[in-house]
Amino acid sequence: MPNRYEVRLAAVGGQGLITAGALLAKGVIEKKGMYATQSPTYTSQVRGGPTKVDILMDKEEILFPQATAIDLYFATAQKSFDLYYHHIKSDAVIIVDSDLVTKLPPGMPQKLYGIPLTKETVAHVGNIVTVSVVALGIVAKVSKLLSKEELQNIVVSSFPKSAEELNLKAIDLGYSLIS
Amino acid sequence: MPNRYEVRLAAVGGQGLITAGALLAKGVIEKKGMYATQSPTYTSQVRGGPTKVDILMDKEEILFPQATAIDLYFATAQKSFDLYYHHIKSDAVIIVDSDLVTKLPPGMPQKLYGIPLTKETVAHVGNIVTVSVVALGIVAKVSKLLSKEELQNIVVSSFPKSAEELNLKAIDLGYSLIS
Amino acid sequence: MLDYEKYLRTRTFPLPWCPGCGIGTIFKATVMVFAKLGWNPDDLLVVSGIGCSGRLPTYFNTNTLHTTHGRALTFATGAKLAQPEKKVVVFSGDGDALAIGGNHFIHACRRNLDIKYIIVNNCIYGMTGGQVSPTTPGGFVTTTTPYGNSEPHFNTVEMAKAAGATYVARETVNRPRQLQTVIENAFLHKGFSVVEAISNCHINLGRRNKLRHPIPMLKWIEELTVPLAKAKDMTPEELEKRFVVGEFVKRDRPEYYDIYRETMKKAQEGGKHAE
Amino acid sequence: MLDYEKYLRTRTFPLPWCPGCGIGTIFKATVMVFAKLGWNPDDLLVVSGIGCSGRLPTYFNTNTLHTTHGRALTFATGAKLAQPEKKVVVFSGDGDALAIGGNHFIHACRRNLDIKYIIVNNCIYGMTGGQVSPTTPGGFVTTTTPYGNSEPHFNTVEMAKAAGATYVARETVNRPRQLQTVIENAFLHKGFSVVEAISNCHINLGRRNKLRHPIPMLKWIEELTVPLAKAKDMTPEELEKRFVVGEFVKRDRPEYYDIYRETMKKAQEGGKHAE
Amino acid sequence: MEPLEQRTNDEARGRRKKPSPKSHTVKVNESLCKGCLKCISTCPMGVLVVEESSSSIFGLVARVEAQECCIGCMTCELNCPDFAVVVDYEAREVKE
Amino acid sequence: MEPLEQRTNDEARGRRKKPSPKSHTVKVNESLCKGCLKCISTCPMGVLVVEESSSSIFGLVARVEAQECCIGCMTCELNCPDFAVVVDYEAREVKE
Amino acid sequence: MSSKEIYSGNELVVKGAIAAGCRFFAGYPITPSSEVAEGMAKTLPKHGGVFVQMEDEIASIGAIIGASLSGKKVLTATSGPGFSLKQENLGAAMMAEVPLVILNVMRGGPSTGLPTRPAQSDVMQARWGTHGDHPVIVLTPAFPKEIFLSTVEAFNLSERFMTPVILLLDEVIAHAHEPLAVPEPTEYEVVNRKYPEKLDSLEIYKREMGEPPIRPDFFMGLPIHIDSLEHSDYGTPTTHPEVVELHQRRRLAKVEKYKDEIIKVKTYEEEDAEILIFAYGSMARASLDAVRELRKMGIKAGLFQPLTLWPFPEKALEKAAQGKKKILVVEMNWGQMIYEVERVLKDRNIEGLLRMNGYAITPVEIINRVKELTHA
Amino acid sequence: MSSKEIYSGNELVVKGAIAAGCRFFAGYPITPSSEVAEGMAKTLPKHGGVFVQMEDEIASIGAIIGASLSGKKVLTATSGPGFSLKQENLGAAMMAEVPLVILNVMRGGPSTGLPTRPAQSDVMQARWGTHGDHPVIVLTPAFPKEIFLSTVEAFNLSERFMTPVILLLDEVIAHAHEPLAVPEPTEYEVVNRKYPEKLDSLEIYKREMGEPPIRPDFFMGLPIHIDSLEHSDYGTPTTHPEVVELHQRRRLAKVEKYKDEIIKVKTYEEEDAEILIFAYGSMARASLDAVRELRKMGIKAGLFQPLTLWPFPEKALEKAAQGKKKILVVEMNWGQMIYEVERVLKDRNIEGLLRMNGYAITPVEIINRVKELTHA
Ligand SMILES: Cc1ncc(C[n+]2csc(CCOP(=O)(O)OP(=O)(O)O)c2C)c(N)n1
Ligand SMILES: Cc1ncc(C[n+]2csc(CCOP(=O)(O)OP(=O)(O)O)c2C)c(N)n1
Ligand code: SF4
Ligand code: SF4
Ligand code: SF4
Ligand code: SF4
Ligand code: SF4
Ligand code: SF4
Ligand SMILES: [Mg+2]
Ligand SMILES: [Mg+2]
Repeated sequence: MPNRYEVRLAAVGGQGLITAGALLAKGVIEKKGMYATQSPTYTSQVRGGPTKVDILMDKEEILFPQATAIDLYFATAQKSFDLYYHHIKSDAVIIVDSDLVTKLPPGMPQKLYGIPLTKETVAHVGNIVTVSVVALGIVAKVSKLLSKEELQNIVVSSFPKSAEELNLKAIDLGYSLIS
Repeated sequence: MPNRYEVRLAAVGGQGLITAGALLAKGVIEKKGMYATQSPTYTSQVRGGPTKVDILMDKEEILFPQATAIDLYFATAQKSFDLYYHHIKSDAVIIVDSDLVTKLPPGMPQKLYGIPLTKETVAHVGNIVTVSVVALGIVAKVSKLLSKEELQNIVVSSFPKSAEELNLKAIDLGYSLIS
Repeated sequence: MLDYEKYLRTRTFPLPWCPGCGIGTIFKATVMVFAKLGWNPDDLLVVSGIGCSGRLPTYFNTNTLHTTHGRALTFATGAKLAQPEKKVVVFSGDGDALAIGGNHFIHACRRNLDIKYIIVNNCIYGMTGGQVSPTTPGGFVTTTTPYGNSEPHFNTVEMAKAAGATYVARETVNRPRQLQTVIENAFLHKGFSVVEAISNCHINLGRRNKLRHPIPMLKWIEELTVPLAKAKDMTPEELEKRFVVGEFVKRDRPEYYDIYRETMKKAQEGGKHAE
Repeated sequence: MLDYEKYLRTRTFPLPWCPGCGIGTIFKATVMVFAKLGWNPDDLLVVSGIGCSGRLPTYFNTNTLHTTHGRALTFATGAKLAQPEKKVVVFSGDGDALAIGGNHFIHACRRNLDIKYIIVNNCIYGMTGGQVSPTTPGGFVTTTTPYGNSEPHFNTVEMAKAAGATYVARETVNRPRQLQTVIENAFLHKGFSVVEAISNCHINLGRRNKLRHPIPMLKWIEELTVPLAKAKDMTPEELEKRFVVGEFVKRDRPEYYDIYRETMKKAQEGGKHAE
Repeated sequence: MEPLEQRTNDEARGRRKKPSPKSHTVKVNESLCKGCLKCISTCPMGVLVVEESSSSIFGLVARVEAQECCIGCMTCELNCPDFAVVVDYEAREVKE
Repeated sequence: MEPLEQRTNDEARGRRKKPSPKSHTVKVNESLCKGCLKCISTCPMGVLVVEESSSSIFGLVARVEAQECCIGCMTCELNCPDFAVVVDYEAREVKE
Repeated sequence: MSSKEIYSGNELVVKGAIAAGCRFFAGYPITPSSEVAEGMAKTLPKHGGVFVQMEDEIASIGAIIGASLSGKKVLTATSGPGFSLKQENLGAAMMAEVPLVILNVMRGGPSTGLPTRPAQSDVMQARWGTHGDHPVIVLTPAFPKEIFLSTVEAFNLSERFMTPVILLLDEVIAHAHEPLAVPEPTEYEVVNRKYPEKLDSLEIYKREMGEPPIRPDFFMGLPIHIDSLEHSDYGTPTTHPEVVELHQRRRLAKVEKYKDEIIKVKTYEEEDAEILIFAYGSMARASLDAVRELRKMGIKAGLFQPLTLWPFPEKALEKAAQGKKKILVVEMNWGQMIYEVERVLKDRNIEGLLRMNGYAITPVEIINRVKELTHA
Repeated sequence: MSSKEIYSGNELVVKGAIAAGCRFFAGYPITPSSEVAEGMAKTLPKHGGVFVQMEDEIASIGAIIGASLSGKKVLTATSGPGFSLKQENLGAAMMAEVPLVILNVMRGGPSTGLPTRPAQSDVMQARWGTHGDHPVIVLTPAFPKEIFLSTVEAFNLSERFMTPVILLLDEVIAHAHEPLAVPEPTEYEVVNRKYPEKLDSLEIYKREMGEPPIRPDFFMGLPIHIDSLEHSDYGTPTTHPEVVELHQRRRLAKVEKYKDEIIKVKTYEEEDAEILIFAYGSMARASLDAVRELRKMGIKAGLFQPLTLWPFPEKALEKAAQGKKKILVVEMNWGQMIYEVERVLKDRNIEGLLRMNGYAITPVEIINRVKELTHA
């Protein structure tokens, strides 16, 4: 687990993504005793606009609460990818929904994972609403910020019981989508 | 005619007085080629409040357009007299309506003329509205700023023909009230 | 001590208005209603905006608040919500209530918080020297309608009604007894209550329109006054330029703080709220 | 080129609103009326305040002006008085028109200047994330009424009428044809004309109230819709929570600039003015 | 006095009838009276008139000229905007 | 697809009657369509359905499934808030 | 030269506005500025212009922005309380780059304060009153002729720089009635906003750094978009950081770049002065009176009078202050411009004669203060 | 100590207000402050307090003034456009000496500007936005705990000095969600306004120079008068110059006299610094981050963070700046507090890193600028 780790999740109109960001922050605070901040972009409330959430995690208190050196960039829409592709470290990991983000900057230095996330979610979890939980699974696995158990615990304890099964499925899917 | 002469007319609710002040200023500008400024106090529009108008006259351009060394102070109400009794030169002339301004500061250095102005006006001109024209007559005579003919000319040319007779009577009265 | 004297802040007398100004009559009518109802002066708050009528609170021996132009109702709303058991009376001129303060007026009507609103309608901006107001009659010369007023004017009663006030009446300073009655009824009504009191500003409206003394100006008002019962038989055109007087609205609708009490109850009982 | 395309600023497309938002439907209805009337785009000015509905002007290929929150009508008044031969159309949300902009609304009604005012009433503050508005229905959860809304609400039509508007209609986005008709009638009427267009904000009103998709939310609106003719037989209580649709007011009253023209004539003919 | 004041006084005097059966006291507080004529013109019994007074800042005050005609109707008091006229003061005095 | 979308499609298909006597063209501009279902749910002839589309940013678009049933009533176009569906484009084209 | 007539300062603003081509006034009455509205109500209809009394001050500035965008030269007039209310829309005009002139006749504050009394307490508000970073031009004339000419100049600057210009009077000069031969049209220039030569580009804000937009008004043949949101060259909303930065900076630079042309100051008896008085509006007049008296007494006093208050005449003041033993700032407030004088003149010996009690500071008081400071 | 939870800055204002005893909120939604209204809407009814959404910002501040005078501790929250609209009534509260707290979460301006983007462009407006001479207290916290404590402090100061206190956040810290163990009541003091011992004097404004009034609220047993006009000891209108002067000066002196007790600053790595950064709000956090990095690089940088922006911490800044080679002012605007720093520090070597383009200035940019300045 690194001293400092910055994650950006970007999507379009994504309430779910902001929740995912909050869960990640909560997770590392509660499970790892780290300091974490989470800043959703504040675009106008009109749905369909690009949205992002930055989650900063550090062993020390975080002084400046905005992402400036992102270790993991996760984007599920082209528009959002383009708009928020900045402050990404050159050795960062970039994960995109490969059906939705197709145009990438030429000579992009970062390591890229293209995953047909939406398609996979619909196919294997069935409910598109869980996309962001799948994404959380992927992020947790890639970043090693939380163990699968820790993530399961945080997610399950944050949603109504009725969603538990679906969410666990989604986490499983997330873990399985990346190797 | 002095280089600089400052006059203050004070009354209660006096639209007439402000007009009188304007006429005096107009008079010395037109008849004597002097510079003159005229600043009515700006109290709230509620009638019955004390009002004053300061007329400053100078052979040169007047720099500061407010009275600071008044040569002639004319007051027709106690309330107004009290409120505006400041910036009066110690060798100034003070003229009051002796029925209405009865309490004077102890040891007042200035030369005082007490005239039962309202009473005299009602008695001799008949119309209380002309009080301010009577006052103009008194001021002109005391200050020697305008000759009687000049004053008559200015007053007559500023009001409708129908008021001419009354106004001339009022000027005569003013001139007669002071010796 | 006279029956109504305890509601007067005599230290601040004499009153500041021009001789014969109707505002004094409205002031007295209000004081007399206080006396009749016997309310404790310290349980009362009298609020106003800016204008000749805005000077009213200074002379009441109650809690009094002279606010900014057009905003009296907003201060009053805060005070009443903070101390819902106290009585709050607000005075505004026609400019204060219906020009700059129009929005607060309609929202106060909508909320129906238990505030009493007395609009001193002298059909002019008195304090600032006689500019046209949203209630100045057609044809009148004012300092900002030097060629005669042709601004359409508001009907305060209709507006109050449409916006939701639950008590609405109109009277004139020529009828101090009836004025007292509607003020008393407004005070006893629960909910936002509006009394439009037609008043004379002979100085800044009358003076430029051949009504420069209170007596002819009051006569002019009297001639235009039509009691509600009579008005029923007249056409809208005939009524357009009249002062129809009487009680126009008296209805029940939940009072705002009563509603808020319910909200507090829900919250305190652990009612769910949105995320 | 499509019949209405010349009124679209296609460069700025796609439209910014959430999928299924009624604002787009109102936009389209307006554009179609422009096309039907064949007005020259440059003779048109479209003005708005701030809010989701405030974003409308950007997409019209006419002169367009996005002002400050609640103040659209004031800018429009200046523009129309400056260029009285041009057409001025104003859009406001319910918050923009009836909360912060309420005063300008009633004064625009009073003046009766020939401006067309379309109020996009989605019963919520859409843009800022779903706070209660003066038209939010009772019981609805909003971010500032987390325990359920119990604010009394305005009746826009009644207010416009009382304040003096000379054309007043209400329609819903469920009825785009009828909406076009009233917009067209408003555009052809001379004087201040108000169209209240009931719209769906499933995102910021619906989402918290089990209407999170346009289809159920539109159904909800449809169920509450009552044509004026039918409403005549219903009690005020029955109507309290309904959207009564139709044309409510259509009357003649001198238009403001026509009046002003007279004033100029008087002044230029050397008419006397007050001192 | 201006014609308006004259006329108002004349009309007031013209309204006077026989003295009232019950006696009432009407008092004008000269330091508050602004001579606006409202009480004079509204008193149904013509009890009051206006007169000049150089001690009043407005030059005019109301004067009770026919107290005996007063019927105690309070019209003058209700109409006076300046709390300058009071009817039957003593009778109405209340304890604190 | 969510149950709501499913149901809306089903209902649309259920509304379909025999082909229209006059032929009309309905076109959906996929780059503008947000898949809101409004056209689908209001078309009296059930001409349109919604389908998933990963190229649309909202994941859903309207598709013309039964053009032959279209009666050219314009309801879909009038209801579409995003100018994404147009009826009889060519016929309506106007010269500048 | 026309013959002298007596005018109040407020009346001269009306004269100046009409001379500058103002044909639209929207306002709301307030003491001590109401005579400007009243004068416009009388005058504008004669010139085919529009006078409208709006429901409040917010509506008034809204209306003049709308009218300006529709091709008129526009004015509104107010005092402190109204000026506070106009702040939001004043910012909108700065953002959208709309020429307009707003007169504030300053009275005693804060709040309703002293409605009929003079003050100079809104000079910092004129600079900073609206939120966000914004360009500001503020003029403060003192003598009758200056009032007329500064009014014309206010319109000229607003048209040239496509931005609101604030004209500040104080109640003393607004209400003093003084004789003036109103300048003939040959004595001043009238500037009109520039239009593009061809109506072919919608990029109405595309200009170099520090240049105001050159764009058509509404209804000129090119349907444009104007916005209170931050916008691109097209005037349509943007949040793109480079574009935002460009226009933010361009708007501020408009005034900064041309400040030498904007700034007007007058100096009196300044060259050999040992004590330099900094004063504006009626206090410049009181101070000049004092300077003349002091000179008679042999005290070397001089006056620095900014006719432009913002942008602040830094260079001119620095130059004038060189070698002076003392600087005395005279203001009818409790200390406002003195901060700026301190900032610019740094360690210099700066004193204030600062007061707002409803009465103007008089020449005698200034003389006494100067004597005190010079130990004369 | 309570356990850590995640709160946004806006949420901490709600927490702080409730902790300070605030029981009345009136507001009008506006990005990026709306969560404060929403939080109060949820919380206040539970505490028997009143939440009311008013028709606009003017009404909101009117309502809280009315409620404060009726005995409540009150809050309103807004952003630039709303803050501009509140200026007139803000002055009324200063004039009548009414305690209240007003939060402005700063966003990009001017005008509607960049509603969702951070800025620090209202800091001068907070000082000078309303007309007339007026006392001002403005707090600018930066870290979560500071936000909570400054909110409590804002109420305390407003109650102690009977005057509005302005709390400025910027969008960055208002929306950053961070863990905090909310301080226990033992960790902060709660100050309540003083009441007279006996309700026997109507001279509610009769106090010594620099002292706030000690008066009853409405309905406490002594019917008092409160006025937006300038007033005498009784609170009733006056234009008497001595009385006017007395109260004008007394109100300004309230803050001036006690400024050492009001002003709070923090300094970091300042003692041996060669370059001192002046920054507040989120920029203090970016700067501290930069300072820590710079120190690692061997560059002696330090930070001066004013928690109180107004009254300006002159003395503390002078002291901290002593011996520093350079001062760098970092602000998310195009130059505001830097003027005040220049005024206070006079000829010192002052530089600015000033920008408002919708994106916060980052630690890296600060580091680069410092390196440039120190030629490192
Ligand atoms: C914000 C603001 N705008 C304008 C004014 C100036 N002003 C004071 S009173 C008034 C209107 C007076 O008319 P009205 O409300 O009818 O009261 P009246 O004097 O007639 O009783 C105005 C415009 C002010 N004090 N504050
Ligand atoms: C002076 C001011 N106050 C508040 C805001 C914040 N604000 C923006 S839009 C809005 C209300 C939106 O509601 P509505 O007018 O109904 O429009 P909608 O978004 O619902 O179409 C508010 C309060 C603002 N921009 N300016
Ligand atoms: S100006 Fe008019 S309203 Fe004001 S006090 Fe005088 S008469 Fe009354
Ligand atoms: S938030 Fe509501 S009003 Fe705004 S675009 Fe979305 S659905 Fe429409
Ligand atoms: S009480 Fe009646 S009768 Fe007696 S003086 Fe007064 S008005 Fe006249
Ligand atoms: S009504 Fe009152 S003020 Fe007027 S004349 Fe009679 S007593 Fe005097
Ligand atoms: S035109 Fe009518 S029938 Fe044809 S697709 Fe559209 S709605 Fe359906
Ligand atoms: S109405 Fe328009 S946006 Fe909605 S699904 Fe149909 S075509 Fe697409
Ligand atoms: Mg009035
Ligand atoms: Mg809305």
